[in-house]
Amino acid sequence: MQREKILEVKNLKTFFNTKDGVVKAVNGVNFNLKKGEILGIVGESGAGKSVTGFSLLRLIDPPGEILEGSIKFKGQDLMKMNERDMIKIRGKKISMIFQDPMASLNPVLTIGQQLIEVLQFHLNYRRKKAKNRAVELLNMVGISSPGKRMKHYPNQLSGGMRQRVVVAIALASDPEVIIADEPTTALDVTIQAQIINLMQNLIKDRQTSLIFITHDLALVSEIADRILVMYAGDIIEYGSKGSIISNPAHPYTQGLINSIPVLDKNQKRLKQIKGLMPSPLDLPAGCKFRSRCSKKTDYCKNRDNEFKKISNNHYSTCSEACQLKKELIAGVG
Amino acid sequence: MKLLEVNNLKKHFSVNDSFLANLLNKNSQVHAVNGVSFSINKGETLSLVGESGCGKSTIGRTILGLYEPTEGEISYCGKKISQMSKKEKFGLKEKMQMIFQDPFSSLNPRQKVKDIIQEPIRSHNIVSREEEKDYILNLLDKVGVDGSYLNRYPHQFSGGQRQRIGIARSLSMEPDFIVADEPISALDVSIQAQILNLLMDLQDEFDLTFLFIAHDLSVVKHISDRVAIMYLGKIFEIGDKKDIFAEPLHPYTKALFNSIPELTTTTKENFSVLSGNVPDPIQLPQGCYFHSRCKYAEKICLKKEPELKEVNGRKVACHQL
Amino acid sequence: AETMTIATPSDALTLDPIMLSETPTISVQMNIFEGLVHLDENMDIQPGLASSWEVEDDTTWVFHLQKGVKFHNGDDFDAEDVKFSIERAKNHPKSQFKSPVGQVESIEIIDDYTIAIKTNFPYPILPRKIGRILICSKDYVEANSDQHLQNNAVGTGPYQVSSWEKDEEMVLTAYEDYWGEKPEVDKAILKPISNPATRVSSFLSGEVDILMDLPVQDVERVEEAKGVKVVTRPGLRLIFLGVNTQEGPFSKLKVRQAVYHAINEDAIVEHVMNGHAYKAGQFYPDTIFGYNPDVKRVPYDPEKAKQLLAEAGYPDGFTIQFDSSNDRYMNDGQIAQAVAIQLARVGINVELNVQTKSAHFDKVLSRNTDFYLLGWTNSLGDGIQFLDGLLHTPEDSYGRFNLGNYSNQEVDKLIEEAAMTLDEEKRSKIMQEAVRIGIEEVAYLPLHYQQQLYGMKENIKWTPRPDKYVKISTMGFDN
Amino acid sequence: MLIYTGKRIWQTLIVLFAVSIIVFIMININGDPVQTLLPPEAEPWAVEELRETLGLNKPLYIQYFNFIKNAVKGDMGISYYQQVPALSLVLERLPKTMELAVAAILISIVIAIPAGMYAAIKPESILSKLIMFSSLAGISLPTFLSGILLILLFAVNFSLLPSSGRGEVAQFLGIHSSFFTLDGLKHIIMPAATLGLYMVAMLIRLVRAGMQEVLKQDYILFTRAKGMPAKIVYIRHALKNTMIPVITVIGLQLGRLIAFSMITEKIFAWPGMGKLILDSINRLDRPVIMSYILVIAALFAAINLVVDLLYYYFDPRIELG
Amino acid sequence: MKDLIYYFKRDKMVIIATIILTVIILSSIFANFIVPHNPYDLASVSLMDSMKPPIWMKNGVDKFLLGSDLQGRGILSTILYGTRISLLVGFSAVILGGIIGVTLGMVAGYFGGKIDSIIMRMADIQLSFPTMLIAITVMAFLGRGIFKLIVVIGLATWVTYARTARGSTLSIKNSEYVEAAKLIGINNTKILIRHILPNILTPIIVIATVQIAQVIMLEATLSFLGIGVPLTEPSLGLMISDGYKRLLSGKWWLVVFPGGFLVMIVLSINIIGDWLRDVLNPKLK
Ligand SMILES: Nc1ncnc2c1ncn2[C@@H]1O[C@H](COP(=O)(O)OP(=O)(O)OP(=O)(O)O)[C@@H](O)[C@H]1O
Ligand SMILES: Nc1ncnc2c1ncn2[C@@H]1O[C@H](COP(=O)(O)OP(=O)(O)OP(=O)(O)O)[C@@H](O)[C@H]1O
Ligand SMILES: [Mg+2]
Ligand SMILES: [Mg+2]
Repeated sequence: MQREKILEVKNLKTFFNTKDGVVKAVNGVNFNLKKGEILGIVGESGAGKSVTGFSLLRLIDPPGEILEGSIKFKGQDLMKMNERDMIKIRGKKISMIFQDPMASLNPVLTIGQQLIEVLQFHLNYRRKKAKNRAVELLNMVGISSPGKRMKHYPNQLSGGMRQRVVVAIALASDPEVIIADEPTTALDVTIQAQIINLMQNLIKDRQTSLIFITHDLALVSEIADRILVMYAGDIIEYGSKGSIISNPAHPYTQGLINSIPVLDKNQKRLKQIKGLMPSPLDLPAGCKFRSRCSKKTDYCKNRDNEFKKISNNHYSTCSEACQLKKELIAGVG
Repeated sequence: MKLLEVNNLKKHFSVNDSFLANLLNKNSQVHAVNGVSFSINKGETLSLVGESGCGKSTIGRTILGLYEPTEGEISYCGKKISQMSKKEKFGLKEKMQMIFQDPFSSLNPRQKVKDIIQEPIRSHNIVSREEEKDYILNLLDKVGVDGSYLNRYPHQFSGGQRQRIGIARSLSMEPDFIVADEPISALDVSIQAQILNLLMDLQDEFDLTFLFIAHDLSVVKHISDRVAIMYLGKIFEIGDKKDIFAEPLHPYTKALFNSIPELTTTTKENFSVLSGNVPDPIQLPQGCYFHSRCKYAEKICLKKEPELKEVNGRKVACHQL
Repeated sequence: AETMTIATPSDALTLDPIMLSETPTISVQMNIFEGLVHLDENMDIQPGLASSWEVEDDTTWVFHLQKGVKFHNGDDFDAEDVKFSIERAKNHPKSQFKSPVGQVESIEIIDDYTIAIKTNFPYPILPRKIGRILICSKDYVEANSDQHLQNNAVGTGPYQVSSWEKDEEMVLTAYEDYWGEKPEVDKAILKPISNPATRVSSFLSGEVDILMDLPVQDVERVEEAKGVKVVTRPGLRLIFLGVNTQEGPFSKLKVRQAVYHAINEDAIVEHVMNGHAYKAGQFYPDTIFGYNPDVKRVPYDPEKAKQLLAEAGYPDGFTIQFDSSNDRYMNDGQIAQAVAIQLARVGINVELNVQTKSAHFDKVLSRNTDFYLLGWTNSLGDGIQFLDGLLHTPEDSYGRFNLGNYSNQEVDKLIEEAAMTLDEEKRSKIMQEAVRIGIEEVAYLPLHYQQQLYGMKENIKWTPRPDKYVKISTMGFDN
Repeated sequence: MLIYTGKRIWQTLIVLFAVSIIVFIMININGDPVQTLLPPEAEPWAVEELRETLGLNKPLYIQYFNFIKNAVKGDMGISYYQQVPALSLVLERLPKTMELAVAAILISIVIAIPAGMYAAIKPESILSKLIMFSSLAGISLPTFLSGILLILLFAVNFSLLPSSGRGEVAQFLGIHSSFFTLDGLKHIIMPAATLGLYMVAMLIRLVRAGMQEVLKQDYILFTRAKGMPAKIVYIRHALKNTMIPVITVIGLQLGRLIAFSMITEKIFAWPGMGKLILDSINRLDRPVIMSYILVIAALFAAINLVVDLLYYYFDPRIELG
Repeated sequence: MKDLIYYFKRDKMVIIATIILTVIILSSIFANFIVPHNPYDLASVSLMDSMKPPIWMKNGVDKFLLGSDLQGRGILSTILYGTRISLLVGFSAVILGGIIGVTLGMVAGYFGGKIDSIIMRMADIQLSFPTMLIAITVMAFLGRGIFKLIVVIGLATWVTYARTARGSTLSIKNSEYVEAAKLIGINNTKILIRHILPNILTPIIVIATVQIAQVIMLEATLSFLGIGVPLTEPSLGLMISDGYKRLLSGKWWLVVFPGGFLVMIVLSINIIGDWLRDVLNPKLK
């Protein structure tokens, strides 16, 4: 079934001008998101996942700058929109769940105030109605006695509770696209399950689209339709979930999957990818994973970032990958 | 040898309901921790697992003295912390460290990475000034932060990078005991693996002791020796990792294990979700705290709080066993 | 109904006429109350509530009172009120007018409109002094608390207080049943504006009709303005330098003379006072009783000064501390500076110690000074005040402001004689002699008399008084 | 909070006591009031009599004891000059000064907070630079100069506003104030603006500095991500976080303006407390000085208490007590 | 330091302000060598030179580039000499008041409880006294002098810093990074200096830079009252407060030049202060 594209991102570049030089946090990213789709984004910490998320909402402040690229939301280019119209998109049409729940809640306002204002502004709810709805939302994300908790300040909640509040805020206005930046990291698995369930229902009911940024490959494998893998500001591999999990083409993706501790297996040491991601201050030419790659060839040095088709719905920038037949990853059922 | 012993620890917070209520001194209590006892042996890792908001961080912070316990005692090396002298307490700081759950707010926004890590080293004279730089670089390398970032400020990092800086700071003092409050939740799996490996290496090398707070059960299983399952400020089940992972006994533990995501290629449509009302730490329920969500709850569970009792080589608090 | 708005430098503090002897306060009271006599624009004595008086014997004065006078509250005025008012001034514990009536031994009511006042000894200035006691209604004062009287005045004067917001404005309205001539101005609004620049501004902007105490530096600006005029009057206040005549360099007459020669008063008048002061050659101006027309000011002569200094044994000068206030008199701080600069030119190194007035007075009144600047006002119109207080050797009630301890037996005798002499001519001669000696010996170094400066709308007809009392009844308009 | 307030009131009493002792000592150092009070020609016996009437001939500690004895009954003595109770003299003027101070604060808040916010939000714009620059004019000119310049401009040159005084007052809700008449407003605008100039500069700077810092916080970003309009982002979220230093300064300044607006009151012939204390210090009118300073001390204590309570309102992380 | 230079070079306004301030400071320090006559030497002053307008105006004389004051002192030379005093008093008093205030404020906020109460009630006491009364009393006790003046002003201004520092300290003392520092075992002094101080510096710098102008004027007021500098050695503030009285009479140069000088000083200090504040705040880079 060919679903309508709700978000089309082309050649997005977001740089930070620091006194040490230019940090190329997002360096020419292309992808699109379909209606009702869950798109997982995984990748090394510092790869530019969050910055990509911010860029979609045009929330990059100086010294950062979205250098070029277009972000089409239902055919409308967000990059060309003025600030006033952007406000109507943000939170209302596209909402984002921030990674750091403590920092994203205002310490001097109660969580109730921060939740209710969204309902009042975007849905034009009356105070009373907004309040009731807020209680409902908090309840939905599993916060006990929400009526009382509404009056609490962020520092009086546990880490996980704050995260759930942030989730509740993002869901409050029934957005069409949700960018969830590690929305469940601080949650225990039962609550995590509850939240994921909530989102899935939303998607089913309203054809909401979800960009799910996470480190938890297992979780993403359970819910995503497609997966994007980012590394050093670039997308290095993308494709349908099944294909990526069972047949990762890029050595980095393979490394990621190998690093997961597996519940049923007894490992003494976890596998890790050796080395560090190159500093985004001076990215090397060619394949940026080269320095850490065990399969590198001379060709990788000045190879461009073109995607090679691995299979239907699966593309990777690593050409080596095409030739190498991958053994099945342990633990994948 | 018991390094740390926690005895019937309780911690309640007083919270105001509104400016007006506060004006009249009418505050309510959040019962964050409601009588928790456990001990950790030297060189051991005890993991605290449990529902979000059940008081794990509070326990960690109370152990480290950031909160005054409402009730109960904490002893380190057999000595009650509350009875220690100022000097002894200062000595403890070098031995006990914490990795904060929230990486960003635990870093001073006006300090550079270099200063953040340098500070504990200097105040405890860990290494000489000449060796300092190498020591720091080495440390950053171990946690996977590029040495060229030394002069950056916390806000210039991604979430995971901040977390690693926090970890480096805690490790810099070569402590004996670390409370790690979700140290890896913000890290990608590869770095996560790297950090876990590091922690375990350090543990082997220096006989480190961990109180490890985490949600990711596969990680918990990987790193810990013993596991405690918490719910609403109480321990429901505590015992050897092997036992618990082999056969979870408490209904809540079982629920937890059922919710673990697994690497798969098929989309999971229905997550098993605990039904029933989530109990409220402001108004503690009667009987077993879990009864409102428990499939097996019976009359007694509504009335009487279950004690922690020995079952199959571990302790469980459930009337049904 | 003609209204006059007057900007004054400060408000009255009380309306009870015995409580405070302070110009701005009395100035206001003078419109509401009257004394037995009053001084006219030339400081000459004129009848007030007493239509006439005579000296019965050396120590008894008989005053004949006006008939048909009514207080503002309707009470009739008679001898009882006079006796009561004088005795109240004499006996009330907080009275500040004990001195004017200090020599009054007894008051006798001869009939409703005649009283006799007995003094301790022959006391020529009794009428001037008694004129300072303003007469209140006995019944009214007795019926009300002291506190009430502070804000509520009942007098016989041409004006009544119709409203008073302290430090803001006081409205005076003409008293319908005033016994004397009906004043031209029906209503006067007194606005205390203490900051000179603001006072001038409010005048320039037309908010007020009469501006009191125009600062000398702003005279040209006001003169340039349209529809207004500047009126000047010689003031009674002398600005002078005092020196310690007993100790230190100033104990030598030559040094005092040298200093006097070294001061270029013309320059001070011209530059510091902007031309609005009169060079002083003696202790009080010619409007005051006891002025000596033969005494002339020594000329400015720095060379002579240096020579005198050398003769006195100070060829290289000396260092001296000089005390002055800087918020009491017109440009006092600047005058002190100018003096210091001029003395520096003849080699006297002056350490200027300029302080706020309370600190300054505290210092000099405790005689903790060798060289100081002070002002003196002759409010009685009689020079004996100065001679008593400043020229006589300090003893008993004499010489209390003789802070440099000037002492000359001959002068003392003259002063004591003058105090008892009733014959005006004789008395005048004695006082002139005392002045001559005082100036010759440079007991003080008179600098200048201040000039009083007023701004008025052009159509106003008013001759201000030397004592600065604002008598609204003397104001009028050109038509 | 009630307890806290009670504690503060108790502390205030101690403060008042301490203040009274200090003032007492101070005024006894500074000159002899009897000398200043009486006319120069007053005879020595008259001086001594008055000294006795005023009770100034007694030893200092007895004078103080008498003062305290009367003060607890609310009697602070009689003004030497005006012969009315000193306290009532002070209290009579308090509202007039208060009116001026409040007007000044209001003007400066109304101008400074939006201007400061704008300068923080658009730091690079010409208008912001203009705001920052011109606000400095207010602080680099002394009050007496800016006051007189205003008078010259608006009263003398343009004849738009009256130069001095308080103007017509009217009563509203039992309060007499020049706020309620046009004439009164005309009178108050220049002195209030003069008083407020310094405040404006200070507040603009504080608001801008604080805002710039807050605007970089993640929660502002998150609020923007929520799609909140500028009004909510800047006023509700950002401003509230910058208010701590701002209200500190507003509180201090309000107190200062009430207590020490002497120069402005003098320049504009405003019949307030500033002029009273200035004159009283000059005249050494001790009872007035004493009452004045005690009233001011109580006022500051009250303002600072309110500020401390407001701290809590603006930043609930702050603990009272 | 390298950072400072880097940011310094990027901001033209700061460069200009720094140059102006440096020139002003240097020329006032070396005034003796710059101006032809010493206005503080009474013997060199004459009333005959009183109130000369600036050189380019009618009646202007060569000797006085910017005119002369009432006593015949050259305005320009008096400005340079006077600036020396004003800057000395301004900076020293602000630094003194700032150090006392910030220290006490941080201590009060950080430790809370009794210490807080005592310090803040001390502040309440201090606030109740008019500076003028303190000044007069101190003068009565100790006599006058520039050093005493600085102390008086410092004492009169510490509360602003203290209350501000306390307020900001209160709101960050419970933050996690302070907790982290406590866990590390950093002693309280170091926590105050390294963790609290840098994070409350923003309002403090604002207040300090704004206060410099105020302090200079306060010095003038006090000098005028007789405490502080002698009238024969006018400071910048004293020149202004003297000159403003002659504003109406058209002797504008008496107040415009020293006033302009003060404005320039205040502007430069504030521009530098603003910049310093920005640079010290890592987030604004
Ligand atoms: N304000 C900034 N100034 C300079 N560099 C920045 C800034 N914000 C982010 N970066 C850099 O941009 C890069 C991408 O950061 P981003 O937050 O997108 O990473 P991420 O993929 O979300 O990582 P994580 O999983 O750890 O959250 C990082 O190298 C980071 O250091
Ligand atoms: N400072 C505080 N003031 C008031 N209540 C608090 C405070 N800190 C924690 N709490 C409350 O204590 C309870 C336990 O919080 P805690 O942070 O220990 O949970 P947690 O187990 O760490 O949860 P999470 O996994 O979500 O971090 C929560 O209900 C929380 O609201
Ligand atoms: Mg991120
Ligand atoms: Mg936690």
